[in-house]
Amino acid sequence: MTQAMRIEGGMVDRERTLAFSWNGRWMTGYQGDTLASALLANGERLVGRSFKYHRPRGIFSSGSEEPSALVQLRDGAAQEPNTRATTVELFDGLYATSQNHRGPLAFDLMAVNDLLSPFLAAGFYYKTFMWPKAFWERVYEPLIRASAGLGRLSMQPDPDAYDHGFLHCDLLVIGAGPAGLSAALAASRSGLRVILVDEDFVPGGRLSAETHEVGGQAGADWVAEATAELAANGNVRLMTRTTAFGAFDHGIYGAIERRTDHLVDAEDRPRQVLWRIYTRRALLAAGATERSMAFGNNDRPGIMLAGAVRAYVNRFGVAPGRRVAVFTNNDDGLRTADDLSDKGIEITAVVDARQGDVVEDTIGRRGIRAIRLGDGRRIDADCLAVSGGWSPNVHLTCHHRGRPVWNAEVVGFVPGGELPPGMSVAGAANGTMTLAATIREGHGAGAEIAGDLGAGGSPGTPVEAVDESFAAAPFWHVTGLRNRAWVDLQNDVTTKDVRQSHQEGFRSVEHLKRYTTLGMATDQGRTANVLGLALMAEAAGKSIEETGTTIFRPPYTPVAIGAFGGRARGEHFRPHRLTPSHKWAEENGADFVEAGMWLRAQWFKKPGEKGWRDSVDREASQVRKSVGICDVTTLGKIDIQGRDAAEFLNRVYANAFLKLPVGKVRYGLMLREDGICYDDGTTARLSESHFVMTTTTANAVLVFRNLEFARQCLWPDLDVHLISTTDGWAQFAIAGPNSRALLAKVVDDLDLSNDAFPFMACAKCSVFGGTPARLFRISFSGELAYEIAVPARFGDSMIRALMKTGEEFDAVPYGTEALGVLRIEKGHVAGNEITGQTTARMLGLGSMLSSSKDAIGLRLSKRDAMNADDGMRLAGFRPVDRSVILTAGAHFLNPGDPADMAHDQGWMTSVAYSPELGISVGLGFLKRGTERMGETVRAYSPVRDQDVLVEVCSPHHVDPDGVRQRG
Amino acid sequence: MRYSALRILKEGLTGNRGWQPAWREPEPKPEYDIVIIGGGGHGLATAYYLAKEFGERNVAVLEKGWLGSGNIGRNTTIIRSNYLLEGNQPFYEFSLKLWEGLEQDFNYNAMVSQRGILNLCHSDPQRDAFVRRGNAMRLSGADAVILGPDEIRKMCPYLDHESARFPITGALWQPRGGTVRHDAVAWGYARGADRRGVDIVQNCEVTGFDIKDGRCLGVETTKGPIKAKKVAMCAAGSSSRVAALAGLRLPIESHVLQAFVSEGLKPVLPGVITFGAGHFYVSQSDKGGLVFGGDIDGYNTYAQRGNLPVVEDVCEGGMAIMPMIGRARLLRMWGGVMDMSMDGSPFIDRTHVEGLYLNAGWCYGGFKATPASGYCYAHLLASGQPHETARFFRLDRFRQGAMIDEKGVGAQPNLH
Amino acid sequence: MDEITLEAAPVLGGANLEISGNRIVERDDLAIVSIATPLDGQDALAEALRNGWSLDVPDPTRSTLSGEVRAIRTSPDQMLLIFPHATPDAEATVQDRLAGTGYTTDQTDSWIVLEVAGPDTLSAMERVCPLDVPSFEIGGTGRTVMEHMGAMAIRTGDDSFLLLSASSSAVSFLHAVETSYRNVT
Amino acid sequence: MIIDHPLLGPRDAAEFVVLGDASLIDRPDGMTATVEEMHDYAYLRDNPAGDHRELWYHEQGDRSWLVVTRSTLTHEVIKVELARNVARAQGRSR
Repeated sequence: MTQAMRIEGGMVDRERTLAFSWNGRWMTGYQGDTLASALLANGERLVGRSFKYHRPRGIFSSGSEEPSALVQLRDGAAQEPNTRATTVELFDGLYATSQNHRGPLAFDLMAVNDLLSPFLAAGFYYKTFMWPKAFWERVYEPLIRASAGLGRLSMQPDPDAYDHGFLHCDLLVIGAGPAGLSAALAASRSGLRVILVDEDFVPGGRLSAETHEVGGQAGADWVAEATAELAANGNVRLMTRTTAFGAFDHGIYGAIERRTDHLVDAEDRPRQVLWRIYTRRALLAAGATERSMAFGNNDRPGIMLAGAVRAYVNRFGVAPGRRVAVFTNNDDGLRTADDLSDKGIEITAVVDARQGDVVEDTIGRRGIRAIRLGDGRRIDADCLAVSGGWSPNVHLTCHHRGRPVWNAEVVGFVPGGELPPGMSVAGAANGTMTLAATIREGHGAGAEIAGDLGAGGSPGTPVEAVDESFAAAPFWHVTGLRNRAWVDLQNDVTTKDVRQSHQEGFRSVEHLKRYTTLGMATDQGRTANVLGLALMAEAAGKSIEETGTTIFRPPYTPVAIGAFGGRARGEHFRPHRLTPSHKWAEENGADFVEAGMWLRAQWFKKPGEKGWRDSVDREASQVRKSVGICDVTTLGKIDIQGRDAAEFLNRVYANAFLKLPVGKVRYGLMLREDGICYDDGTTARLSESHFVMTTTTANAVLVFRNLEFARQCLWPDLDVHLISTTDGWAQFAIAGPNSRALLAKVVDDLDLSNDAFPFMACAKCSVFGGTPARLFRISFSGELAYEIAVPARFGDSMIRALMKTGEEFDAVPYGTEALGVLRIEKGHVAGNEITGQTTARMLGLGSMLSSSKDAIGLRLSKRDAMNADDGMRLAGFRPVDRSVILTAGAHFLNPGDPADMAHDQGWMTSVAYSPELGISVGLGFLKRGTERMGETVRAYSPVRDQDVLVEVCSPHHVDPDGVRQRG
Repeated sequence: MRYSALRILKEGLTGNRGWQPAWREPEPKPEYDIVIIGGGGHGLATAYYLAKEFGERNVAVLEKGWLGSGNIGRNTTIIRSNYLLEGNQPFYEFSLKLWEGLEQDFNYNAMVSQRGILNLCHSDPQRDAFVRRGNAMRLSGADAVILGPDEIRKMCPYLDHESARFPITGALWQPRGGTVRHDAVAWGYARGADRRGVDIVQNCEVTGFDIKDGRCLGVETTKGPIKAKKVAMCAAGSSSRVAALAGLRLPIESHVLQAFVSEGLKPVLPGVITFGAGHFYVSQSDKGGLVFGGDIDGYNTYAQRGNLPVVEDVCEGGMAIMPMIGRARLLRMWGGVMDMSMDGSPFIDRTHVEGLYLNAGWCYGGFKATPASGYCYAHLLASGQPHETARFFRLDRFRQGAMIDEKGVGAQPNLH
Repeated sequence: MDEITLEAAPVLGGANLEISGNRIVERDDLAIVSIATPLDGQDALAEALRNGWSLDVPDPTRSTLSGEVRAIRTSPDQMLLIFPHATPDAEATVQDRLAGTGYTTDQTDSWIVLEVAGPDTLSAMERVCPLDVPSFEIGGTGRTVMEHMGAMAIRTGDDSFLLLSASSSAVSFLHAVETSYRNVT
Repeated sequence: MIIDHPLLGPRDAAEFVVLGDASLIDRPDGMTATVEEMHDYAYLRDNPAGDHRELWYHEQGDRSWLVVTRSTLTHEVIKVELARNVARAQGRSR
């Protein structure tokens, strides 16, 4: 096909012919076309189907307000549903298909819905499909869902990259039409830092679509001149293909820039960039959107907004029809007839509602062939240009929930109420509907804002232009129609639906929207809402002012979810934190596990080991038998210094800390103010005024935050200072009976004997001949154990040196799984027990709560319900049948009791296979658990198909007296 | 007028001219037995059950805007009973059972759609917690299944099973969970209550309480004073404001939760999916839009709108777990104001003012609770006794130390 | 095996990348020591800084520079001293000159320092840094969050910055910075 | 949102963590307070629709706790102070 509808003129580049595929057929267009203009150039009028009735749909507009011409762009994983053909820039090789039809587009089987429309009126689905009850999920809903939606996702990961970014400016101008350009010129000449964004791929706004002159030259030439001046100014950033989609708090705007959508191949560059724009002021110059009127069968392909018809003729050099009729209620619509006549297109009728003439119905099946006038005359037309007036694009003014106000002169809603702070509006968006006035207003706004912000330069004068005539009359719909008249073209809401909504009591505008789905389609009703409101007002016998309007919410136009997600995908969803021994661990068979942001080795697989249990059992056994080494760098470390550091610690830990001697470590329990335990760890005193606190890996950030709160807000005059050193030290646990012997070969000149360096001792020292280190004698495994820390830069070297030195003891590296086995055997609590729901008493640590001081949480830990004698208590559990492997998360029931919530006795928090004992062991909370040693209870886990008897025992499965760790 | 397929046929053949208003638009009477403040889902459900189950028909619902204008019309429509604690789970299971018979009960198709809810987990401790929760659900008579990675891959091949930063290690699956057409719930309850004589008064804001000697005798409104034997606050999102009119300070903060819907798409998701390593949950409506959300913005607010960082956070979660949605476009974002309570759980209780009752603190779990909340509140109002399943929702539970803290984050509302 | 000595290793192995005429270099020659101001000890500390390094206490959004020693305010009562120093005893050398007028903590190993420079640096920073760095004067500093990682930016020239972030996530941080350059070049 | 930090100037709220009502500064002395007083401190909030004093923590910044006076209706930030100074002004010390 050879672009049969292409005519002279326009801004397309006829030297650059582009081939594209539409529904499998190859066609051509030019650089500068949109997919819509190229389709029209090729005579394609039927391009889609409506949502509910599957009515034929064509191209209705020339911009982002398009309700009808939605296509699927590209194919394979890059398939992009619901894409407006009117905003897609044509590129060579573009591939697009129509959507929402069963069978070929021209013979959509679902069009049967149109015949059933009397039974599918507003809200019909709320009134049926209820019987029989089971049929909803099985029969009705699958049918409804099968016909739901418009386009299709590819079901494959989006192949493109996205990015985000941050921009700062004095003034953001939204819209590069005559108002926006004038404002940007004035503001930038004055010296402001200006960002000018426009959703189109060429600046100019309506000037690109009209034949107006500006400054004595063609509008487009002035636009080129203005943009050249802006481009030459280093303080201006002009961003086309960029939509400001939302006004957020305090002058922050969201904008989406389409970087590669118009390219055949993005070459791995981000497809779109989501900008967060920080502004001191913003000027909305987003223009206005034309709307239709309601008349019979006003939805056929070939029926178009008049302004769009002019855009196709003037900007793209395409005739939307050969014989065009015009139906208007304003002067702007009449201009269409003039423009088209100038291009030699036949005008078959100009129907002006202000003269009492109307189009009552249209004729045609897959496209309009003729119109029928109110007086019964039939007039041929393959295109009907309709103008029902223009609605200012006030959307962003409403994003802080301010409501626009009705302006009878404009016959539309204009900005009103409270605008987002810092925002002003100029041009058609402000209800200023003629060219010269728009330019003056834009210029004035730019100059005024520059003045407000103290810019000293001269804004210059606004460019000369002539005001065209603008006389709109409020005409909404033709009365006495026999056929349906559409209000919302995409969602198939007709004038009858609006009236029925009112009849059924859905009389608030929000009820109207929700009941009929008016304005809820992908175009957010930009061409439909005002018409719907006018009809609603009429039905209620009220004015439009009294009826009000729904609120516009972000985004102004739909934005790809991928763009909001930015780079945070796949493994880059969140940063990785790596321990200093990570590289060594990779080399030594480690399997890694996510622990918050950290990656930790969970076990080290040896040749011949079949499953993870083999590795973990070996590691845990070897710790108890000889010695093991585990990277524990991930524990939070907070350096605490100051004259009042001890006093401070005493107030943030529930147990006493004031008298901790220098050179000693103490276990500390931290409560929230509500008396619940939320973290634990050890704190070492390195000097009178210097402590090092450790926290759990999970709570490191929270504890630091809470300590800063206590320091700054609760006790601002304590001399205490905090800094995180978590990443600064590579810290290794060295556990097992041979740990002392191993360390003796590592640590320089420190007496490690039990007397000189007993359990809970700490010291600054050096290792391997002079590398500074810190040594702590603490144990999570219950064995004789230490933790040794060196500056992180030595971490990799340290693990290699430790393993080398440990060879003579058959030292093993152990991971988090063995760490867990060892602590469960020993009965130490961890995250599975300290869940933020447990009290010290539940944990068996009630005696640690000091009663002789004030510390966070102590007071409220005394409340009755937290101290009931029949409360949950930590206990150990072993299967009665020793071969059973226990399940964490099982609930306890007394044997013989029914399995229901009223008889719930507690739950199993942690389980492990104990290589030491040769059985599965568990920890858990059981009502009065400490009093029930030796009893048998059911461990009931229906989701794991397990129901076994367990024996209640001490949580200290191994070395209950703590002999080993003190040895 | 009873709704049925036959009625639709008849109306369709006669030009849909015979439909009656779904509810009256009455002016308030000077006195009622019970006045409910708040014409949202919970208030309308309370009125409905008062009339239908407890024979209380001299009831008014006062709504400051249009009925259903609160969170009933701004949520992400999910129903489920997958709670952990004894204080919560039986209540939510009761609610789910009421959902299951609701449409036939009030003769309105609210599209209760039990296509399941899948909570993904990404670590061993998280899976252990899900096992404990699943078992608690089973103990309360609910359905719960633990799935492994292979089963999830089969069920949802489009999730990121390959390169995820936080690999999927399992899931808690509740087949009876699902979604409901939210507005229709308000309309169904309103229509059902109205038919039983309840006055639903729209555009009627409560401006004060008539309290004498510790007893509530009625309310002041923009439509004049109304006397009542019992006054029932039920204004989630504005609970603190309304309660302050009666001199009460509540353990509640108001926060905004944003929600999002994409353009309409052919069906891709069967049920609800929640991401366990970020803030993202999603379902697909019968119209085809992906309905999704994440975390609250975190600051106190009564403005029904949020900010960009949370939008990005939610979509990051979506792209992390479900990278096929990158080219679907976000169509609309909106915000609802939540009563965030100090332990994440609600209140259905008397207050210290005689005759004044409170239903509040639903955090962002209020929608799924709508039927049981209405039923239990009606039970309390009519009988003076708490309903068995709502007996833990006491206003004084923090004094006792009997928190119902599912998340274990304590008295910090923006973390629940 | 008696003669084991530990070797210091740069976190990123001494990363040094060139991207279309821009450079990203890991600076592993710098020591970082934090100094906290004792309650009511501002004057004594300020004097010690002047005497020890000819440095002024920096304003909250500025760094001060004396020779190769740079001071940055990180919080109202804390600053970082950054200076070339090879051995793990930087804190002691600082404390020597402070003589107890400030609480010191060695932070060298807590941070990764990237030096970024080149013509596309400001464009790349737009993609990763929410601060208005184009408006930073030379020496201007800010701490913020970049791609979910806490980070500091110090403007060292028209087209160059020092970027600091936590050492444990250095690989991710380098990736974030590198991606920013690749996305704009 | 933008928080105009008294030391650092305007910063994106995304750098901050919000704790909530600034009344959390007014912690009673745990040795003398009754459980009731401590309960009111920990659990009850004014939750006004209007100006609200609240605690923000500049976690990805200078680690300052701030008292931000902000409207919960419009989000307008009216005042930002260092919480430490506020605490001292309210008589808190050691």
